[in-house]
Amino acid sequence: QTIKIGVNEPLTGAFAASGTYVVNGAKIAADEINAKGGILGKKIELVIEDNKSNPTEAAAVAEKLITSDKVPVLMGAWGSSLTLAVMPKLIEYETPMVVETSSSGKITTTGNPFIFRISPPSAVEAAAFKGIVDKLALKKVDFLVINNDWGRGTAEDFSKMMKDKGISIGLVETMDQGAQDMSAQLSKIKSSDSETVIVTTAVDQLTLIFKQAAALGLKKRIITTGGSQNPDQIIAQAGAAANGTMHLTTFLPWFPDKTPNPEATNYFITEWKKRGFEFAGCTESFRGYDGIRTAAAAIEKAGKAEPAAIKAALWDINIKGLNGDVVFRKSGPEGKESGQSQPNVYLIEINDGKVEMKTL
Amino acid sequence: MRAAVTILVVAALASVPLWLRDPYLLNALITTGIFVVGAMSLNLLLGFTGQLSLGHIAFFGIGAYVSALTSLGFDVGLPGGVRLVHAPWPPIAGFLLAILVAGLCGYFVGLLSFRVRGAYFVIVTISFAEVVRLVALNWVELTQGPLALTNIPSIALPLPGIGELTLRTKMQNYYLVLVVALVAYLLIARLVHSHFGRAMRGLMENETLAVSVGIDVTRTLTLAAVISAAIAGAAGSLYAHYIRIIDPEVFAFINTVTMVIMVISGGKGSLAGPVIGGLIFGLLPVALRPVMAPEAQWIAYGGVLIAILFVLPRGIVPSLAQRFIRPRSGAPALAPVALTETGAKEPA
Amino acid sequence: MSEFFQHLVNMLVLGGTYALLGIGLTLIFGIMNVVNFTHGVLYTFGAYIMFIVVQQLGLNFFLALPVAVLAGWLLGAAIELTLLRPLRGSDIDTTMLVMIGAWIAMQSGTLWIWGGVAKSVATPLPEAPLVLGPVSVSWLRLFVLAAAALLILVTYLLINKTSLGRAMRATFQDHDTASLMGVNVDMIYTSTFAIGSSLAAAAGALLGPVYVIFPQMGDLAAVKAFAIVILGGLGNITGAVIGGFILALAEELGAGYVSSGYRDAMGFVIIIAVLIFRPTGLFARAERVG
Amino acid sequence: MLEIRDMVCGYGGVTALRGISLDVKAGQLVALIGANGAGKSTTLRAISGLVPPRAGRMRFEGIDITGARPPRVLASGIAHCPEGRRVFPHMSVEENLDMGAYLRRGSGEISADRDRIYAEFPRLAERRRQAAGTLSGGEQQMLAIGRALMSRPRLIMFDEPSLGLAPNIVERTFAIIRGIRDAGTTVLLVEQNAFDALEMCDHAYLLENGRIVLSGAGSELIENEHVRKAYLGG
Amino acid sequence: MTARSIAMNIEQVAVRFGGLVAISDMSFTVGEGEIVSLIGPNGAGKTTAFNVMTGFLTPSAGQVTYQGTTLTGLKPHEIADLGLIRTFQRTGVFPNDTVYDNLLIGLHRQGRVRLLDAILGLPGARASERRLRQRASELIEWVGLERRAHDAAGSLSYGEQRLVGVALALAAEPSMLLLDEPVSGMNASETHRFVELIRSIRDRGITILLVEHDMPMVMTVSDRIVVLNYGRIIAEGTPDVIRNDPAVIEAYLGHGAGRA
Ligand SMILES: Nc1ncnc2c1ncn2[C@@H]1O[C@H](COP(=O)(O)OP(=O)(O)OP(=O)(O)O)[C@@H](O)[C@H]1O
Ligand SMILES: Nc1ncnc2c1ncn2[C@@H]1O[C@H](COP(=O)(O)OP(=O)(O)OP(=O)(O)O)[C@@H](O)[C@H]1O
Ligand SMILES: [Mg+2]
Ligand SMILES: [Mg+2]
Repeated sequence: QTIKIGVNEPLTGAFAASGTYVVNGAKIAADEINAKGGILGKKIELVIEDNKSNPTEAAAVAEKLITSDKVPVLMGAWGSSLTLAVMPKLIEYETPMVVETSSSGKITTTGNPFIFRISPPSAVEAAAFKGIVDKLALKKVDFLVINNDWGRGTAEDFSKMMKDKGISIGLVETMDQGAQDMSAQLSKIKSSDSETVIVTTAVDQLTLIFKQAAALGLKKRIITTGGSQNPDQIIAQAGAAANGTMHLTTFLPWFPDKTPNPEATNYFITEWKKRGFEFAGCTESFRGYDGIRTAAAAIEKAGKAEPAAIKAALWDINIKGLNGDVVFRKSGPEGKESGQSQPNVYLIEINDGKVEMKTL
Repeated sequence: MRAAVTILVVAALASVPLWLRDPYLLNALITTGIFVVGAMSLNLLLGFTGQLSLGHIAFFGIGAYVSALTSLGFDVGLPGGVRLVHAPWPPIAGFLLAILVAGLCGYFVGLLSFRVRGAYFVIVTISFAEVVRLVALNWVELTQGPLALTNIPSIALPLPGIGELTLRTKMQNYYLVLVVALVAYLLIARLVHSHFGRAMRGLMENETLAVSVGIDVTRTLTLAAVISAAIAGAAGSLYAHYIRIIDPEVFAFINTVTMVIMVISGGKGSLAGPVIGGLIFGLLPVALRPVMAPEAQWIAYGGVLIAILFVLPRGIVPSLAQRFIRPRSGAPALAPVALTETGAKEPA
Repeated sequence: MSEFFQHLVNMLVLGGTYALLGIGLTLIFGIMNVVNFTHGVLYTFGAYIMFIVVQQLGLNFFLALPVAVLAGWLLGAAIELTLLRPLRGSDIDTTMLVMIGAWIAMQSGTLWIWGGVAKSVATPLPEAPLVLGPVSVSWLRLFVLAAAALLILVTYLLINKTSLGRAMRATFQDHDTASLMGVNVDMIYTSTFAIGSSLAAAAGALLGPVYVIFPQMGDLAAVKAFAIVILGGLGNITGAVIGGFILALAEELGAGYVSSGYRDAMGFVIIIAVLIFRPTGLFARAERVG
Repeated sequence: MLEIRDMVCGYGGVTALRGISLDVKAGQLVALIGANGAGKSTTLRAISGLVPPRAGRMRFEGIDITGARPPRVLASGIAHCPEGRRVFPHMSVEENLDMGAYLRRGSGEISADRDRIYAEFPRLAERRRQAAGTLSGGEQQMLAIGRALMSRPRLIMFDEPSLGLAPNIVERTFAIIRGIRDAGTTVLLVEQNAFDALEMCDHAYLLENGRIVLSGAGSELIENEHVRKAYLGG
Repeated sequence: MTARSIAMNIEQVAVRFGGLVAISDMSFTVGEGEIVSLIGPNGAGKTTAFNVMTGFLTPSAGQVTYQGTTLTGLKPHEIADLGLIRTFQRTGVFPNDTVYDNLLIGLHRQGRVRLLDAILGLPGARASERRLRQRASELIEWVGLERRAHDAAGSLSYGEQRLVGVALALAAEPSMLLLDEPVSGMNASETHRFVELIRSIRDRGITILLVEHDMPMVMTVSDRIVVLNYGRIIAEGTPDVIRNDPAVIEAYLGHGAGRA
């Protein structure tokens, strides 16, 4: 007899790499919990399904997990459109889901009371960045963002925040997810009169951007947002081109001591390495780890593996996640609020191929 | 005999929700059914006019967006300071508008198809779909771009005198898709067996000859494109109201490829082909899911596809028909095209 | 103004890579009439060979290139022998679908073997760019441009100036008659596909280090390659090269001066426009009726 | 030289040749005549290996070529000028001619042969660089004949070479055919222009419904009542 | 020649392909109900002239009028709608359809019904369908291909395919028929039968313009002959005049053509 948790992640298709990382993090959490005896005296069992990076599939997977596998709680579904596609199913079957990665503001504002998100939407990130902005003495910034909800949302929320601080906004350039050549956008940015570029995209495109910016002789300060940077991968792949770049991140695997829960961080990193995964994956996978721990904590608190009880319990948990306290606050229309927790945000810098904590 | 088989098949399909209780499988059947409708519409172009549209998803997506926007309402600024405001209409109006607008787009693409053929038509359709996708992605004010249109209402059928019936349950949606599919099937069947269908076939096989006996290329191809696009638009609308969220990813190339797989594996140019191919390749992933790793599922999917074509190279329905029903006397054994006027054919 | 020159230089470098993508496909799609959905996978395959040879085996970058070309040739020959030969004489759509199946299976195979995480390849070329006044360009890309030019030239000569090239073209225009001329058409089918594949692999091997290497990297490349081939006219190598530059120009200027969101749309709008005015591509083959 | 025994041949469900035996002696010009659909072209296709025979044997210069693929048949010395021109449409006239010499080595001799063909058909010389697919019907036919001659075979098979040619060019073509026979090349000729064919051949076969119904010297067949009525319009 | 009304008028037509002049300054007329032959050496421009007349090519200069309508700018199918129907020099069939279906496609012009009628299967559409099938069978019988009616047209022999091509043209109910080398690939006896066929077509009031290299046939069937050489008309007249025209003999007939 086990307690099942449904995991709805992209394991093939465009987001396969990230989805796999998240699942690996989730497995570490499950194994850790089970090693300590499980919850409510039972082992937990992850039912992992591939949503193929496709919204239709994501919805179908949710349906399967809830109706066939009878999981009382889900974690998923990485991308925002994947999560959004799942959401009607949550209402239909009254089953809660812990959202570990998606950043679209819509997820917690449309009135879906079964959503509990631990990743920061861009507005939260922007708010956290507010304090740092002054110290960086920014004057004018350009944006280069991935053309999806995440990039667009970041550009919007950061612009708003910066305008309030009197910083002027220059270009807002986008790139398609999967685009490989950003030279045209970077050439345009190169000849603009701003001194900083805010870049939001996944790690692969970041690598390309750094390399291509270096090739074009772009000498502006680059700050990335979104917490998907994998600085180690960037250092490994972009080499010297990554030097001097700054990254806004939510997790500090390089400095376990500076994280809110050093013990858990150390455990997680040791386990991650022990399983032979690339260290670079940590910054993505920790969300899977936190997500499962969140779900497990809620089950424990609920005292039974039933959706309604777990949903109620999610409001009451308070665990120390790898990137801060997971405590859900209400967000969205009254009476149908979703839960949103506030993670920590840090700024790091890459210098001489090493990650440094930026002390400001 | 044929009528009996048809009735039997329809009855069997209609009975499914009565005994199939698993919502997951029913859900798979509904989404498959929606794609089957899309595949049938693609077959009208590919199988009966020989024009391969690798951008067919554009019509499907346009249908989905039109339907969603009609039922959600929007408020956009147009050049010149004009604001276009639309208050939400009932979804059924969205469904009809989706058919209309998709058909209209089909008309324009059809006009293009008068100028280009074969590979060139293929790339124009791919390009069209890409441009539409990029508009959907970048015209944020209207489509919300990558933020997706959410909370799309379910279709509600107006019942005169009683009110309306909102189709929320799986069973209701299943029957909705089934009815739309049947109507589309009948429409296509009638069309291709009429004299328009013959004109299409003539154009497909030897265009020079066809026009020389008075067949109007533009009219015939446009007609096929309009009807095909309209049906695809209907499927898109069903999709939007069933999945209830729509984002520019709906235009993804892989979705077109899925329809192409359904059509050709089932047998292009046969009416039942896309239905059979569609059911197989719509449900195959469901069958593979529990038995192997995610990557392996895709490999198996590709492998099944190849295997089917190796055994039945003309597609399931035509190849089986040829084998079991009546060996068509004297089908040209050597490629007969080489003997005829238009000689070297461009790739489709 | 300096921005414009930078765009122009970018266009040249990008155009060279597009041309390289186009020529391999123009052999298989333009000359052989196979709608080759595996082109992107072969491109990806070339890039992974590069990764294996350079990063995993630690061998020389310049040595890895011919290895990738050879590996592409072998894989191409294998695909032709196992997947295309049994279907010789079938409809073009049937072979297209088999290629779709192979594409899906092989791409997932790549994901399975190497995982989804992007890889990159270190090169011995200097990292600091070549700076010429207001414009700068990376040495690696210049190298790729030069290598692409060389491959294009060799392919051009092979197809247009050798008797093997002539036999290839003849075979796919009328294979019965070609066999009456003494052409071993089976050999031609296999070698044409293999050569086209090796060019795809070469493109991947050259561009892999420029970009990053991951299982779906070939998809976008393949779509662009199709566009380029058709823009330039099927089977026309010169056309494919010019088509590549036109696409690059459209994208650069589209992103630079219109809107980066519509960068990729530019290329497609150009294609639609070109085909409206020249329905058989820029360099149409002469045709006649009657 | 060429010896065919009881050959049966067909396409899919259709049987086109129902047991054909014929002989072509070295240095002869042999004509094969028959109505539309009789199986003349199929006979030539079977010899050159385009259509595999279902039964029967073929020997050329004593060597068994039953079931050999076209390149081998050509290499053994038999060339086939196919029905319906079949030029390579997107290749130039010159490239088409060069394809005829695909198996030959020695560029000097090849280009001499090409010049001879240009001399015979000046029209082709004028059109050297033109894509063959845009040539007029007759020009394509000349090209097809020229291309077949380029392979320098010991036995050459023509399938309706006069098709679509102007009368003066038909004359010239027949003169060429007689000429190559006189120079020692064996010829197997399929012609609808039955009168001319019978007049110039050494031996003729009449094919009806996939069977040989008559054979003899050309002059004998011309005299034959059935032949006159059915094929010579008399 | 009696004064007939003019069916087709070709006025100063010229066609160039790049630098190559295929037709220059070609003018002649064809009278209603007449059989006119257009002959000339290979590559003289005969098929090109057909292509101009049927809208497949736009002339570089000049124009063609048919029964008073200027054909400039009309598309091939619109010209076909005027009753001007051609055959092709090489075979022209719909290869994957049966001979019978080929003819049904050829009968397109007779079978037009409204889209909605066809989709709803209204009686009008059904009656029209029955008429078409009747007519298709008649045409097959007429060219003598009954035995092959249900074989794919692409599987027919070369000569048989050419017959299908002619039947297709007739199916389109021409008022004027342009035949491009209809008897090439037929033997003398088959040609004789074909001549009878042509005459019977003409007797139904259909004007015929014929391109053919079979001189005996041309000479017996034509009312008038126009001779082209290198895109120019070099002679025009009755068969007797043409047969003995030295320029025609030199450029085209050859000296052995006496048998013609
Ligand atoms: N590709 C094919 N597929 C099926 N049947 C064919 C094919 N080619 C020819 N046939 C059939 O084989 C028979 C013989 O054809 P063949 O071409 O040999 O005739 P032929 O004597 O050359 O006639 P023609 O004088 O018309 O060229 C015909 O009945 C024809 O229908
Ligand atoms: N599309 C084209 N491009 C270039 N040249 C062409 C084209 N079409 C025809 N020609 C040339 O124009 C000339 C006239 O061709 P056309 O086909 O009209 O000749 P024809 O009189 O019908 O000859 P034939 O009796 O051999 O059929 C030929 O020399 C041909 O090569
Ligand atoms: Mg024949
Ligand atoms: Mg001609």
